[in-house]
Amino acid sequence: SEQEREFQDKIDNDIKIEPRDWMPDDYRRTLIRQMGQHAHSEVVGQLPEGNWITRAPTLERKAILLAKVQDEAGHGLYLYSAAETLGESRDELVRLLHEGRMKYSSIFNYPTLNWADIGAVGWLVDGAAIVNQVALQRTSYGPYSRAMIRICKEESFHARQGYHAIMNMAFGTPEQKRQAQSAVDRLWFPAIMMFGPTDADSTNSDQSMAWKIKVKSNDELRQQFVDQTVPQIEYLGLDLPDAGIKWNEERGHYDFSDPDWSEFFDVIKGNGPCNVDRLKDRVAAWDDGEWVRDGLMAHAQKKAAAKVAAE
Amino acid sequence: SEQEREFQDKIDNDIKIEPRDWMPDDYRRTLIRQMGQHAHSEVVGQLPEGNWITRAPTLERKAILLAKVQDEAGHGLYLYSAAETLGESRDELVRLLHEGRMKYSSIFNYPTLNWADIGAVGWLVDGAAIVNQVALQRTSYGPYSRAMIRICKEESFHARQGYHAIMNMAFGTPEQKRQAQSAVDRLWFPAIMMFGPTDADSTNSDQSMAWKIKVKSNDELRQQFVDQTVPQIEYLGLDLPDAGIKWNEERGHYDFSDPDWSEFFDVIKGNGPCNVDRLKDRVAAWDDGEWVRDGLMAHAQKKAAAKVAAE
Amino acid sequence: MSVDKQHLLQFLLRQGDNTLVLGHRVSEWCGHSPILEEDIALANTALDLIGQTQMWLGYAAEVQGEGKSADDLAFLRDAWDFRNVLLTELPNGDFGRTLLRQFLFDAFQSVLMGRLMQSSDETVAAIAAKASKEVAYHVERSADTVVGLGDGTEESHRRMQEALEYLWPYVGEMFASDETDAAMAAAGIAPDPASLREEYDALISKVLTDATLDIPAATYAHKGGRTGYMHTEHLGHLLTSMQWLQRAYPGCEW
Amino acid sequence: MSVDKQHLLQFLLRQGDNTLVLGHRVSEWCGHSPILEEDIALANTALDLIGQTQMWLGYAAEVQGEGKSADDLAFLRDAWDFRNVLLTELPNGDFGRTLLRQFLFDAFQSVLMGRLMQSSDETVAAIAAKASKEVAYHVERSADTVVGLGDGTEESHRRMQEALEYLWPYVGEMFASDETDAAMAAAGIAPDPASLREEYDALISKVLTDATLDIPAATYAHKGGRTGYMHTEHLGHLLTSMQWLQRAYPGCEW
Repeated sequence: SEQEREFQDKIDNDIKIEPRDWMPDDYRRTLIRQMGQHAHSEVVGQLPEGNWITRAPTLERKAILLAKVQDEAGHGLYLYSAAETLGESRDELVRLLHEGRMKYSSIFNYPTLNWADIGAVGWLVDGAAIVNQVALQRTSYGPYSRAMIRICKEESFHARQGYHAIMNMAFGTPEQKRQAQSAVDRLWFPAIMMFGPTDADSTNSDQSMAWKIKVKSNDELRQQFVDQTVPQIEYLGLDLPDAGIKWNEERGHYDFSDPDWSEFFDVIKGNGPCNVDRLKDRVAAWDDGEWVRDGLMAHAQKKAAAKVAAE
Repeated sequence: SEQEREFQDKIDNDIKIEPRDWMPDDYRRTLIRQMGQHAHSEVVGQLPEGNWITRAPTLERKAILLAKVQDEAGHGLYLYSAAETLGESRDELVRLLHEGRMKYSSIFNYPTLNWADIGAVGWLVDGAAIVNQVALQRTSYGPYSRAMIRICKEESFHARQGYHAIMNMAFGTPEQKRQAQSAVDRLWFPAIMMFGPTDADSTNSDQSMAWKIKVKSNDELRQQFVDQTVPQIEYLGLDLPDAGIKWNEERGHYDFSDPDWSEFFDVIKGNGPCNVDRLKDRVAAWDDGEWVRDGLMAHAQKKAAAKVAAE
Repeated sequence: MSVDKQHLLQFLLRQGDNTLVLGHRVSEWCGHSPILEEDIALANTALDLIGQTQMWLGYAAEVQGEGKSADDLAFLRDAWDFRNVLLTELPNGDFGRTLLRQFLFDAFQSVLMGRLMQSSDETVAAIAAKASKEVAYHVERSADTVVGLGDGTEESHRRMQEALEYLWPYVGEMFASDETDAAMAAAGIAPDPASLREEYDALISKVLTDATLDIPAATYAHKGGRTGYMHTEHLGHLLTSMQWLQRAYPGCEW
Repeated sequence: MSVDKQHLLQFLLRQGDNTLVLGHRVSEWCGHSPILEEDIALANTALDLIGQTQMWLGYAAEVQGEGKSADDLAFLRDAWDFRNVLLTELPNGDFGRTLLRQFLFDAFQSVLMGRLMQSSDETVAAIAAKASKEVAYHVERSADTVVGLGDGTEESHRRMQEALEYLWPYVGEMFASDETDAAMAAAGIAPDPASLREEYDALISKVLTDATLDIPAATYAHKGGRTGYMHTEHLGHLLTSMQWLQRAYPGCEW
């Protein structure tokens, strides 16, 4: 149709789509799903880090971690707001999450088991997220693109802090170094799975690329992450977590092994190490907080009514 | 009346009163209250010790503490059973406890704050209990007297184990000794309050003594406890917790300071450091367990019905 | 160390331990709040409290003069050496109780920090000046929430009243005075806490009235935190988490 | 240390850590059971498990040959060095979940101990002989309670079915086999866990059927505990309590 052609022209010319612009239903649906999942990831992502806030080893580290988790909740807010510009309410998205009908990033279904994991989450997980988000700064939907720009700034700060934290572990006592190695070993493959299945197995990618909802392919982003991360692991003096990692002179990239994709699909299906606990925590937070939301709402209505009566 | 005279004759001749014997209503009521409070004390007494089970410092200490707490729950059972011989159900007694209409020993409203407290609870608290219970072995009501005989045996075992535990602390590192001293300082006055108000302030004591529900006065028991305990404190090399403790050659007893009785009455009124938390814990255990009791009961009824049907 | 220094150290530990322990409690909420905005607000509150802790305990360590750091004081003392008021170590309970505890503490801090800004000790005055800005924001926020929940639904009102009954016996300890307080007052370093009660009562009465909550009649006050004589059983459990890494791996850089 | 000894050590740690961690979890119930008889029974169960731990870890320390004690192994290893199956470290949940977890573990132990009594290693055989008497009592008791609650009221049935859904994915790990298990089997010290599954399934099927509970169809099995590769987040928190005193006051006599 004419509308569709105009829409695609804008996209092709890098003109942002704004909330009031016409857009195909599928574009809207795909964006809502993607932004919603991204928002959910920020929210659920508080949990693995929150797991160590009460055990942070110094006041400084505790403050840094609190600030980071606070930022993540804030990112969740930006993204829910961006999704709301497409007519989908935060409450509805949260309901879908709690009913298991929307996902969040598979990485948060892995546990944080030692203090080095907190560094690794900042460095590897936020690092992987940034690779994806930097690309998404150029996404076609205006509010999403602008949210990404804000978020990326804070995320790179987190990634640097995370790297600094794991540096202290890797350069610390043998016990600390062992924890850093364990963190990298456990989180490497889950981190490179964050970019999603291989391009060959990735459904709907072509349309998303054409609409610039996706800007680079999963495999491109994964390669970029591997290339930037391997030298960092080496700098830390840690063993590489994958025997298949090797510089490929010809490609100008690192080769690396495929993760165990059956594990990835298991996690997506809800069978990851922490899926059940993470969702239970979020649902409990929501259900236990119902009286709070109701109470504050009732008070606001009373105040509004009193104001009207006074006028 | 004739019955009352016969009843008092038996008591005066040290013949035990048994469940089916006639007894004055007040005798029954007083006994139910006393045994009920005693049973409740065993049950609530699990909590301050349970507070350290998960932090017991060695496997052996953990095992000893578990065995002790298990014994205490067992004592609770004996005592509720003894009270049931007077026609008062355990459920009713528990209800009265949970509604705040029956008490338990004031000592359990004090917190256990370091590992030495666990030793001190065994040594001082069980020690004080034993002084009382040894006297009660001669109480006039048969089932109560027999329960006391069983309980005393186990309690003296606990008191010895407690003393051994605090010995290790008192003879240990300076940090350990400091904890032992703190335990004695904090628990001394609460322990000597366990015998109740001074004889001058003790209501209903005369009748209880005549009925041999009580066998010795509060002050007699307290003096006996102080006399046996002061040398133990000295053996541990700890400072005496009361500057007023002094051997009185003339009396052949230790003098000691009065505890702060206003604190005692505050604790009895529900204002002790742990009253609210202790009762909350017990009520929550009961309420949270309702479905369990109901479920097991329903199953037992089904089984019984099936058996009848099969016959 | 002169007697004055010992008193000053006690005073500083009381300040730093209050914010440390309450900051820890608040941080336990991370990711579990009733609504995302509250996750942000609670993390922010905890962050401010930990920041204040760094200042108070940093100065405490300096006054102590044994070469220790704020971290040493936070992570290597056991329960009986903590000097926080019992109120700050109580378990979070539900969200309402957490916010009410926060308000009862924020209100105290808002009165105290105002006075400490005039302290004869320049470092104390400087810390108070920085903290007072944060405290002003905290007390406004916690007061609003207490009013909103107290004067909300029947259920939220009931829960807040129950929270107040539970917390009220822990309020009095903030105004207890001992020789340390007398020494601080004499030196112009800090006011006698008892002298703050009137202003405090005026502040909380207004808010609790707006919240339609009844201040309990009982005057019994639990104490033992700010002297260290008798904390609650809760503090020891809190420390097992808080101090875990420093205890398990002593002497590391983190 | 020869390779065999390393495997034997791993095997013994798996046994001892299972009973240690589960014993700890059960001990958390102290004073909080639905009924006094259960307080007694749970304390008794925990006591037996801790007693078994002393034997398993005592022998492990001996095999390790580094002069350590069972207490050193229990209180001075961090989470990643624990070798218990994940099932044992899961939070208690409600009483029903605690008893169902107990039953699922007791059933495994009852099968395993029967085999270990025939172990070519005399110490292992002796420990198993002692433990098997306790385990026989435990499994009878936990099975009865699971049946009673599963086939009780509508609510108790629902809760037990939910508990089974939650716990089921943790059952499979008990039957995982690796090179340590192969070495133990080859040496006649212990059976390959996989070989116990049939007997286990028969035992639990009967009980769960009597309990009117449906065994979940899902075959996914969480793992990572018995290798130490990936415990749950719960274990680290458990250790902060369990190891507190030994970490805070190293080298003391208790």
